[in-house]
Amino acid sequence: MTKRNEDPREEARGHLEKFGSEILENIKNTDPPRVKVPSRSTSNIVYDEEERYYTLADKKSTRTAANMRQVKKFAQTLCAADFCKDLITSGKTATLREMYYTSEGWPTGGFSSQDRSDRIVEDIESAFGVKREDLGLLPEEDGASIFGELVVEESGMEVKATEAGRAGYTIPPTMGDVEFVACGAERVLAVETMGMYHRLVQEEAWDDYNALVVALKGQPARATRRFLKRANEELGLPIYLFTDGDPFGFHIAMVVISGSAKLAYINHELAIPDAQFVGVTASDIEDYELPTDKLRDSDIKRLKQLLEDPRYKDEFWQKEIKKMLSLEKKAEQQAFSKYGLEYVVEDYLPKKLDLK
Amino acid sequence: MTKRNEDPREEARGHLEKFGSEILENIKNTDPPRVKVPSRSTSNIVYDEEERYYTLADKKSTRTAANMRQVKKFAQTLCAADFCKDLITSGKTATLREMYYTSEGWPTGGFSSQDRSDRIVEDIESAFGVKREDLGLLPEEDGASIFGELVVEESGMEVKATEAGRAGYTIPPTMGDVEFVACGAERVLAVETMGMYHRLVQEEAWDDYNALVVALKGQPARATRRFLKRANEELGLPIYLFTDGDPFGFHIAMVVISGSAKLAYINHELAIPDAQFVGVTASDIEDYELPTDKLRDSDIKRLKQLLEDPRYKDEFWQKEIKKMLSLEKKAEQQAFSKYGLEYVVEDYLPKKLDLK
Amino acid sequence: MVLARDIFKEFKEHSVSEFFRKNASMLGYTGKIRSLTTVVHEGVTNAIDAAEEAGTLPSVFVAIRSIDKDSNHYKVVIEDNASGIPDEFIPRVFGRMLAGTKLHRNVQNRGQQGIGISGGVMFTQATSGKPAKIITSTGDDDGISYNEVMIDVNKNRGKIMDHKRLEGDWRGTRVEFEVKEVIYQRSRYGPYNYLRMTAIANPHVQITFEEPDGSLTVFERATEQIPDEPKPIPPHPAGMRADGLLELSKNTRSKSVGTFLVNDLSRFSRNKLKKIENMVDVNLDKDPSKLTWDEAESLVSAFRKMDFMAPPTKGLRPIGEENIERGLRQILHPDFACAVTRSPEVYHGGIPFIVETGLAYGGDAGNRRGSEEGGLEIIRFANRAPLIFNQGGCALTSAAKDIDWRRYEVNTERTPLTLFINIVSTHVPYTSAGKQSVAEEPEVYEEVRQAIMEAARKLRRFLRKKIRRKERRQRANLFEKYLPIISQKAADLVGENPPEVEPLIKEIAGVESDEKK
Amino acid sequence: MVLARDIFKEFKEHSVSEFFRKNASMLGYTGKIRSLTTVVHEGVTNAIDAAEEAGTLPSVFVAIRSIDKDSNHYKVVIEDNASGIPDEFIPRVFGRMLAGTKLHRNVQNRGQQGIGISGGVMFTQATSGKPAKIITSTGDDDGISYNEVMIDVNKNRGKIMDHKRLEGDWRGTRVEFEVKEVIYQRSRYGPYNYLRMTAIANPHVQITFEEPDGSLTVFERATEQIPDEPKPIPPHPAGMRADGLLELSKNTRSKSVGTFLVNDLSRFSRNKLKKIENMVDVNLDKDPSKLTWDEAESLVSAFRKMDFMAPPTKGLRPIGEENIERGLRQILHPDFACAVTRSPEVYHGGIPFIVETGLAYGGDAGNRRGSEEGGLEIIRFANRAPLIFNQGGCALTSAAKDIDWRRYEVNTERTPLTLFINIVSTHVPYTSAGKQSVAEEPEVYEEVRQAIMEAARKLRRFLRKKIRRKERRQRANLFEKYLPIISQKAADLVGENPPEVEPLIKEIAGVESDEKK
Repeated sequence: MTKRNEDPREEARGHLEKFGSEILENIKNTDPPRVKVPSRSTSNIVYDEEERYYTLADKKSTRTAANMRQVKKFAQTLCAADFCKDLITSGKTATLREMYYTSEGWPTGGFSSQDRSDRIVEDIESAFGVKREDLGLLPEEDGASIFGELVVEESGMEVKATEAGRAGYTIPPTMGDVEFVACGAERVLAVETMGMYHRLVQEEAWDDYNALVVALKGQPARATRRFLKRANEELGLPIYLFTDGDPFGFHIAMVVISGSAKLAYINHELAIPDAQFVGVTASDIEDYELPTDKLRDSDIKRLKQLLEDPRYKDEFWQKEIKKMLSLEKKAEQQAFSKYGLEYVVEDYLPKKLDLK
Repeated sequence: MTKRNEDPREEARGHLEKFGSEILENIKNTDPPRVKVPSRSTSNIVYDEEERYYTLADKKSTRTAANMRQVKKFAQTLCAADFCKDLITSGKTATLREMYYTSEGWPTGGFSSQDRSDRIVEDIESAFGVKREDLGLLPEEDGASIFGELVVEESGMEVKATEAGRAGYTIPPTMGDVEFVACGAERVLAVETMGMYHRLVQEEAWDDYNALVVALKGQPARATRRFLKRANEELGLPIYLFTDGDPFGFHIAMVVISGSAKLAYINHELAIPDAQFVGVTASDIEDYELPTDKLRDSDIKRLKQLLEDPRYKDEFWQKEIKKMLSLEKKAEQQAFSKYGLEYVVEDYLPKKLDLK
Repeated sequence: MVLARDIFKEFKEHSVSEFFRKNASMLGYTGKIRSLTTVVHEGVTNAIDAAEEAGTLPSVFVAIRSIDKDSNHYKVVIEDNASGIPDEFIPRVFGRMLAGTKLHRNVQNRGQQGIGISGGVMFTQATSGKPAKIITSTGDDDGISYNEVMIDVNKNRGKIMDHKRLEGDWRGTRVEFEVKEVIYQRSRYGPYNYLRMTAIANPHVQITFEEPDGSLTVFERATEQIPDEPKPIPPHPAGMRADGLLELSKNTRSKSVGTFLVNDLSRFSRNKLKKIENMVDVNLDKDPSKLTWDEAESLVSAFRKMDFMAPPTKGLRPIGEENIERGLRQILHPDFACAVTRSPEVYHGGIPFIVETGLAYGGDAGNRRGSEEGGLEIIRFANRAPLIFNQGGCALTSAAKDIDWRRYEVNTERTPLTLFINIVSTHVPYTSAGKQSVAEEPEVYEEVRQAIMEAARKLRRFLRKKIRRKERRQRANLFEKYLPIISQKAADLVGENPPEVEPLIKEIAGVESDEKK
Repeated sequence: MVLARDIFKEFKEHSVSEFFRKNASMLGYTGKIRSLTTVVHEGVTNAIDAAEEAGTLPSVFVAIRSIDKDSNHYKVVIEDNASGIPDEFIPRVFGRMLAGTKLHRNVQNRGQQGIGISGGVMFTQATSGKPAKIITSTGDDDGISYNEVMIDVNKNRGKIMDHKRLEGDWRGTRVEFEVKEVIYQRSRYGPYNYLRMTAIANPHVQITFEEPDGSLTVFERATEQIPDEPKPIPPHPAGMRADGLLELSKNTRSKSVGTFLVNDLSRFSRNKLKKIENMVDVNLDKDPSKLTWDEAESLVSAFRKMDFMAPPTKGLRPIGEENIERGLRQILHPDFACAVTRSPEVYHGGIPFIVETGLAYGGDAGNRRGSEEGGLEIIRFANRAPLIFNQGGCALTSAAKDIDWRRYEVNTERTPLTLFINIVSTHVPYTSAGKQSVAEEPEVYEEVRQAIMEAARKLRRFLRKKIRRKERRQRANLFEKYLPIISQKAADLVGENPPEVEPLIKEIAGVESDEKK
């Protein structure tokens, strides 16, 4: 069990204080306060072939309080920084939505929409290289459910993932505060749907496979992605991703693997380039004669985009995407129920995971 | 702690077997097999003023295997009944989606869409007065998260809701199999959003209020509604509902209180007529000068519908809905953050819950 | 300050030809594709009308020959088998506008305004500088008359540039227009589609068409029956206006206003005369030519308070339900065709009209353009002549679009359906002299709607019957398939062996219980 | 079988009046509101043209008086202060179609086809049975001439029903039309809006308008300057067609083809003559009247290979940028007005035209109908005469709609903006004789687009300047408000007291760093 380095929240507070003192310095010197923020525009997002995920290139923009169009936003950025510092100091957290409402009481006045306050948070994250979770800002939604031989500690309380009820242990938004205590599993099997999760729990696949079963619940929350990343890095577990056989399923898996363009500034904390896709493929559709749905126009358009996407450049993806386009069909992971409820657990997955 | 009566799954199996033997009788007598199903059409859904929830009236339609347009569906109904019987016998569960895919292997062939297989399940539920959960059919989604002094037993395992992690204990889809073991709380406070749930957990309101805090996560799942119903009946706890101040929030609360028209055939297992609404009202918007959004056209339309709805006939709702229409504004439960993150916990809710 | 006498030195009068030469687009000469179709239209319209007037079954030959492809230079030939034209009328028929055998009579004809064919001559000389060639013979012993005709625009007169007599025994007329600034295309707007539509609406006409690439298409006639000759119809009292009545009264042969009303108006019986006597303060015995405006106005307002029979049909020449169906079947080979010919109605000014509709389903029917699979095609006609352009502003189109087609089991995007609409009238209310679009007179719009719905109801019966036939076949199969499953699964539920199900199948497949919810 | 001689017994010729009587909608007499506006339009157009021809500043009086409201019966009076009309011309001016002082000349006038005012007379007699009253005086000693005129439709001739001489000393013409089957409304399509638009486009005209309820509106003139009299313009070689050239060559006084080209065409210099000599195989010394079609064609195709100067403006009479602005300001009281008069261009057939546009922003400008707050109003003119109907099919409208207005800071749904468009030409390419909509000639469409964009750019400069002024005011406030907050919060972050921020405010509010991302 690798131990994590110093408290990320204290580190974040250091960044905020340094930001404050630089600005005080500016003001005292009658220099316009300024801050450099890496550009998050499309042109500055690049796919890093070596790291195998999206990352930001070097373009930075300078925000300055001397610019009429920026001065209000600059003041709001400082208010937000101070709000976060208070959260860290008091050991509390808030949702982005709560911060948006809290801003109504700021001397700058509130934001016209939550989009804008969210963007200020992204500015702070990317300017200082800190995650919003470490600033005390949390998403509303919980992370995934986990079932399997894992013990964690959070807020001084030990939780066993096999003893939190049939629905499993739920990853809290405050994933940064969770410590791994013990782990008896050898791998992580993350599945797209709750239906498949319950099937695997019910059939005791977590035990058979010696795996932590994780329900991604569609596109996974940031807390879930942090969990998978840390399970991979700190526990050294290989990650397997079992999704539907459709462009959305591919995308869910690929965001876990290579990160999204939108979060390029934080992908080094999220992407797991070695995670493995074991979802439904076009070949599976053929080989297992699965029940399918017809591809919609939007699916076809999406698949054609994926063909051009650098993350899908390898032979496997190119072949499977082209085959799906020529089949004009997609299939869900639950489609294996055609052969009985247990089939997916007893036959399909063991083959994919090389357990058979 | 009231003990529940006999195993509902065994009861359900009895209904299915009786159904089978009646049909065999018909066939042996060269009578067309038939079954009576209460009509779920709008005209047969009535608001029961005495029970204070929606229920089905007496209209029933007879499905017969002698009707060309019904014979296939009739055969599918029997396949589904047999599928459920097998689930009960083997102690397993399946999602509706899994049943839909499994039907591909039935002698009748599969359904053209999941809607249709779902409707067959509703037929069986309402014909025999059994819940789908007791037939072994589960929704995909988990129920709400719970935090507070509650101990339950499921699958022979005891779970404490304060020791399942910060995200709390998650109600499993198989709520029917959960037994209440111990409860130290005096009330249930169910809130609409995860954000508010985490706020209440963080501020330790569950302790201050002596309450089980439940996150409804929007329109609550059936498992959540069963949990609330059973907490009310078996544990004798009063239920308080804290939602956003908008037509959707009102609707969330009212579905818990009086049931929905769509599930009229099963509302006696779900509706909690004594549950109490403590959500954001139009008066709150005025009294607390809350940050608001403008009502959309769809909100206005919806509010006008509510005015005519029998569930909203009492003075409180009529006054608040009319006031909201005249303000032309709505507000979220997190809007209290305008006065600081703790305000809702320390000031607003204690007043509403008569704790102050 | 300029004085009147100086200004009016410039006062001049002008010819109608000059007017239309400057405003050729008003006659449909606008755009390279449309101009060519307009030339063909004017020629073919004249040809068919002429043959019918002459009492012969029309056979029309149309050729479009490329003279110089690069410069969009074509020769258009249209030949009929009608009565021919006496020499002395040639300059007037082809070289003079607002002249013809039709304009003054209250008779339904394809052509109507005496402008069309002279317009073709004018377009010819304006684009190629060439005269039109008119070869005609009345079939008597004089042989064949060859003429080259141009229009003297300033005088609105035809000029014979060349005249010869040729040997030969033939009756008919052949016109040759050498035109430039046009393009031949086989599109919806081109001559091919124009002739195809003409063939549908005129099943008694045979059209032979030679395209510039030399290919020959023959649209065969579907009936040997020449439509009855149209008769002039007196105007109908409903909707008549004072000035129209006065105009008539000036030209009547009747001696008294009373007899004038009875003789010169449709559906004006002696009985009505008695009624109107008590309604108006007009001396019905007076000389009709002495009728005053006020008297005419009071007569007309009395008409509006009375009920009249619908106008007589004898002057109108509908295609008839049977012939519309024949035309649709001959050209589109559909699975189903039906037609409706409505009773005559009157629109503003006492002008009678009849609406006819037809529907063809399956086969070559429907909107076949591009990659689309089917969908509703609307083909419009006025007095059997195709309306191809200005579809958007036309009352026939808007009436068709306003129908809720789903009520008739039709999906306008997919169902392979051609809707035929023909309006028949002594005076079709065109929106412009281009004659491509019918004005939205309320009475016309409503009749078209009714006629379409009547045809659509017939189609619906067919489509529903088709569905029912299919159902009966499936019925027996259904019970044979599903009752054994019911038996098996019920047995599984109980844990028994399934009982014999054959007797039940026999029972049920014989007497289906049609119990409803 | 029917023989030719029997058929052609019926052959008849018809008058143009008869044609338009049957097709009154082609002249704009369609619908009760539009018919009334058409009558006013024809009268006012004639009145202004007449005053200008006579060299006087036009003052026009228009009255619409209700005679019997229930039966939609009105009297329309239009009076001008022009030269008056000599008696002998009265039947021809008011009673004959295709007659006038204008049609034969290549001159820009509001009226153009010599049909309009006679159409008014025809509509009068067709709806009320009354003659039109024409009161006119040429200002000489003979006093005033009072006439009642009707049209003999069959002959296309005016008939004087009554004639008197009245005492008086006055010059001008007053026409009175008693019409029925019309409705007076103050809508976009009614006479009020028509006259308002006329006043905008003719700032030198004073219009006094009496409505049926007796209320009087005076649209005052905004300039005392009479537009220069238009001159006939010879056709321009670019886009000329062979038939047009031949037509000209028949009527020239020049003795050789060479001098004919130089004298009778615009912008055809001696220099060009030398050039064309080497390009064509035509004897330029020959008598122009002997020019053949083939020679004309080769000359025309040579023209197309040469460059010519834009056509001369002397025949065209644009309103001019200054006067358009005056008109817009006088009637709409906007915050901003601008105008563009483009250089002349030529469209198909060598016909010169000029496009003018104007924009008025704020004040009474913009689409004010109904409950809408603003938005783009398009007002169209041809030779200064308002185009009110058929907005949809008009090239001016479509050019305006195809502009990406957002590029010019305009929200077409909200910005209070009136777009004025005037096309000036010796021959406006109308889509129909109703003269309400301009055909989509590519050259015209493109010019209109350019002219609108040019005006829109001026508007954009104004709007941006307006925005900038507002910004400067806000700028200082901004820094004064937010810099102290920045200072305070930075201090909070560090846990110090905030430093003095005034020096920084002074520094920044003086020299704004305009650093961009």
